[in-house]
Amino acid sequence: MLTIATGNKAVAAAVKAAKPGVIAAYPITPQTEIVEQIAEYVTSGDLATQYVPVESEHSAMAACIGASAAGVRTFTATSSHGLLYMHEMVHWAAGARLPIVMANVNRALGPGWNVWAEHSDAFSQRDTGWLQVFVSTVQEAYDATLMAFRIAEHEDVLLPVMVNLDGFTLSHITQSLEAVDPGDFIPPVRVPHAIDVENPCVYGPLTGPTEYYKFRWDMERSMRDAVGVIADVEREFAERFGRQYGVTEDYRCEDAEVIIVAVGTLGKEAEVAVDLLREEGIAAGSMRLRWFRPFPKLDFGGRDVVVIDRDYSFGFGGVVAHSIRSTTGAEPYSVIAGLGGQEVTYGDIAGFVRTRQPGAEFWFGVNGNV
Amino acid sequence: MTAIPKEEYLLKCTSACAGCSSSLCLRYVTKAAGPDTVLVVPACCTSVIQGIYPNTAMDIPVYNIAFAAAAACASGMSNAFRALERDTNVIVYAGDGGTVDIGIQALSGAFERGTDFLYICYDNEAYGNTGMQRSGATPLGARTTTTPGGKPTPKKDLDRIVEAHNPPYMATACSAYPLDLYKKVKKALSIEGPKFIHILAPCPPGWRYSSEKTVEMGKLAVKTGSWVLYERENGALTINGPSKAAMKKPLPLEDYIRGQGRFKGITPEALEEMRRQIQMTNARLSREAEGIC
Amino acid sequence: MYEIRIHSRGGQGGVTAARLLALAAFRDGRHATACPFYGAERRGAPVVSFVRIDDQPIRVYSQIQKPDLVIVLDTSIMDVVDVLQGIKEGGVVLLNSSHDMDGNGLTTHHVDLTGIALSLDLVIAGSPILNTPVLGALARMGIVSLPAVKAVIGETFADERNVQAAEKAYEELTL
Amino acid sequence: MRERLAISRPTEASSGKTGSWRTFRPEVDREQCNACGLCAQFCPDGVIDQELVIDLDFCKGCGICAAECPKKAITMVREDR
Repeated sequence: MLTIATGNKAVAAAVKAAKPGVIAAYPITPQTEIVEQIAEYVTSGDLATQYVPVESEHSAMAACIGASAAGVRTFTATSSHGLLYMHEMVHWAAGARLPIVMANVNRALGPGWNVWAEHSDAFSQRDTGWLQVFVSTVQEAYDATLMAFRIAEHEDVLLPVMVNLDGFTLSHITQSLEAVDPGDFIPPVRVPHAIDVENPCVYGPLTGPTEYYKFRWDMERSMRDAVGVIADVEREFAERFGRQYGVTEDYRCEDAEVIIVAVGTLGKEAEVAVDLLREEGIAAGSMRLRWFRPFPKLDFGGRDVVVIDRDYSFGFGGVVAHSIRSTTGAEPYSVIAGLGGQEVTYGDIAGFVRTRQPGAEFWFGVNGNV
Repeated sequence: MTAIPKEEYLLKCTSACAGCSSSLCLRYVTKAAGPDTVLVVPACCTSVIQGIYPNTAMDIPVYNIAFAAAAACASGMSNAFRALERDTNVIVYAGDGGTVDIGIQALSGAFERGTDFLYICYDNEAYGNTGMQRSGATPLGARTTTTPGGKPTPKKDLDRIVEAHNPPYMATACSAYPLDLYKKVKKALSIEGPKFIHILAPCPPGWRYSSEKTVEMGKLAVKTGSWVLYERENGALTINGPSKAAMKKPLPLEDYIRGQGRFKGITPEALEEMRRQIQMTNARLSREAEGIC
Repeated sequence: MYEIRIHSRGGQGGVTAARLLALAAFRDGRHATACPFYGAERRGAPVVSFVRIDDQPIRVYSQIQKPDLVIVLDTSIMDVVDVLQGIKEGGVVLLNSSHDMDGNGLTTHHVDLTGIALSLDLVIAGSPILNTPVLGALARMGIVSLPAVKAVIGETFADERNVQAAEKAYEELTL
Repeated sequence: MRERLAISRPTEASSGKTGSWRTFRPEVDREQCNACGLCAQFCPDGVIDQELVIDLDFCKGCGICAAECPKKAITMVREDR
């Protein structure tokens, strides 16, 4: 069914289609609309789920862990400080190998209070063992949320998946949305290690130094296997519903001399900058990074790379720029832009490309840096 | 006498300390709950008591979870079992630190939401698992590794906090009265909604007494009125037998305090204050039980 | 791409107007994006929302710098906000007012949306409803079609007076 | 299926033969015993069976049984291994 929705409502609609058994969530700006919309679905009877209105994000994830361990499909949503407050349980969910799906509406961190888009919240969870995907349109928010359940619950993965969408810039904008009937694309969930009272086990007991690392290795093994599972699920989704995604969304890259890498809505805005640059005779392309964990194998073939990071690792640099540097050997021009919702237009992005200095770092809007 | 099932869900043998009252309580809690039960256990002595991977002494499912998260995890689990149309008992089995301190927010949330589960706090009045640091449940004057001069403030009144949530059933218990505990767990599990049982669990290494005195210590706590056994069903209070007797004629508080190394060197002022608080609590509960309040 | 900026005060329905407009454009078979400029939304404070309409999918998420059309739902805002900032040469202004303004070379239209709302008693919590009549005015201006506007309002609001308000604004708009 | 996370299975002697922890061993005087069962009731580790036989492979020697026996039928004697 074709309709319009905000990014938040698209996530909620995908969750409704996936029919989780338990949803536990706590409201936080700008994610609130997801929680509200799910509460509407539950009240109206459109979604038969156990809705747990928890008292904190730590408890939201803990409740999802308890529910997933009992063998049902689970979902939660959060943002920013909420995500950081649940950090302990974010690790726990992955270590417990539970296929929980979470929407994270990317938002900056205080102080000062800032409710606008930034990716630092999600990137601060990058070592938890969660798969992370970043979306850029209302439709993609829907599609990625639906696919997240398939990917997380795949027997070769059994790791939780975080679907990231930019706060306000995507969570609150209205675009068209085609909701689908997932049918058997989303089969009933099967958690192979779900609690079975007939076969009592102790989950997560004390585990000594001679055993512990084996379970960590198994997480990494599954993260590696997830690469293929993601590709398969996205391929199947394209066959069934007609929309194809990948680890990156590449735009006019084939003959490009310089490639812009950005995440989320800035990645879409970069496509407009590419068109602008092409009109000027600059052979630009853009590669919007979708999957951040597992981090994809990228190849820039020796071309210039301009990375826009809507995040920062203090004392180190832009997280995406450094990830690309360490995995590809490229020396990107690292632009730090869009922090806390800082306005970045396609014109600005085109400017970054025109004045690029490979290997250098540039904070957009800050005088006298580089 | 209540027929206690022969089945043991705590296999021989746990890695609990000799004379551990938490082990004793676990035996009766699991006997009362039966095999269609999941214990949700946050970091506490019971994390260790279960045994080390890949073996365990627990013969019912146990879900270990982070310190602050037990009530919330149990909440989601209980909802999941309801979604699956199963009435598996979900029981949190948590220590005092994980309940009165770091876990109290999750506890409060789960009770406010009306979660169908039983929360059991076994209270040895300190962080036993990490070597006896003070918790909010440590009593006034007790020495712990973080209150080497004796705790300057009294024990947090957890029961009145839980009571403020108006659960359909709550009770206190003591490891020295295992049959009473068994009955209370049975009753709690027969009621829908959030239930709470607070067990006083004397701890030989923590309280510094020799292990054979675990039962005696619990009985003294009750007989001196330091610990009152009661049940509260839909708010209505019933004082249980041993405590009724203690209210009429309590043993001297010193009988309970003297045998515990943790109270060695307690000041007369602290002892007086403790006595005053015990009298206040007993008077309050007894007035309420008689309908005068 | 046609870019529209809507000025209003918190509670006057500017954000909803943007969504309804996007929905109507979508009904007309076009692509549209509506986004509120999200601040600390407080009743009475000046707020801005944006609508982009195009025949191609819209990839721009930044704020509208050079609007083709500026809609002013509350002309008292013009004392504190430069509503014409960045407007394109040959741009259009739509005012909620019973009289015109000096457009300084811009095309201006006006319609008394507040009067229309009050005449139909379309008032919620003390505020006249402006977001449905404004769609009628926009239909008259050819931004979206009148059938799309009526369909969108009819699906969104149970109260038929909302459709009537849009029709009335369609008729009363002074071009 | 792969090993995915630490899951323990119920096993007797999961913590080894804890009988080796003992310093004192309970000895029951069957003449004195009136089979009231309090020793079994209060045993934290459940090592005293229905016939009130103490499983010395696992008894940690805490002495609660001796302390609680109303007939004083159990004495704790020093282990002499």
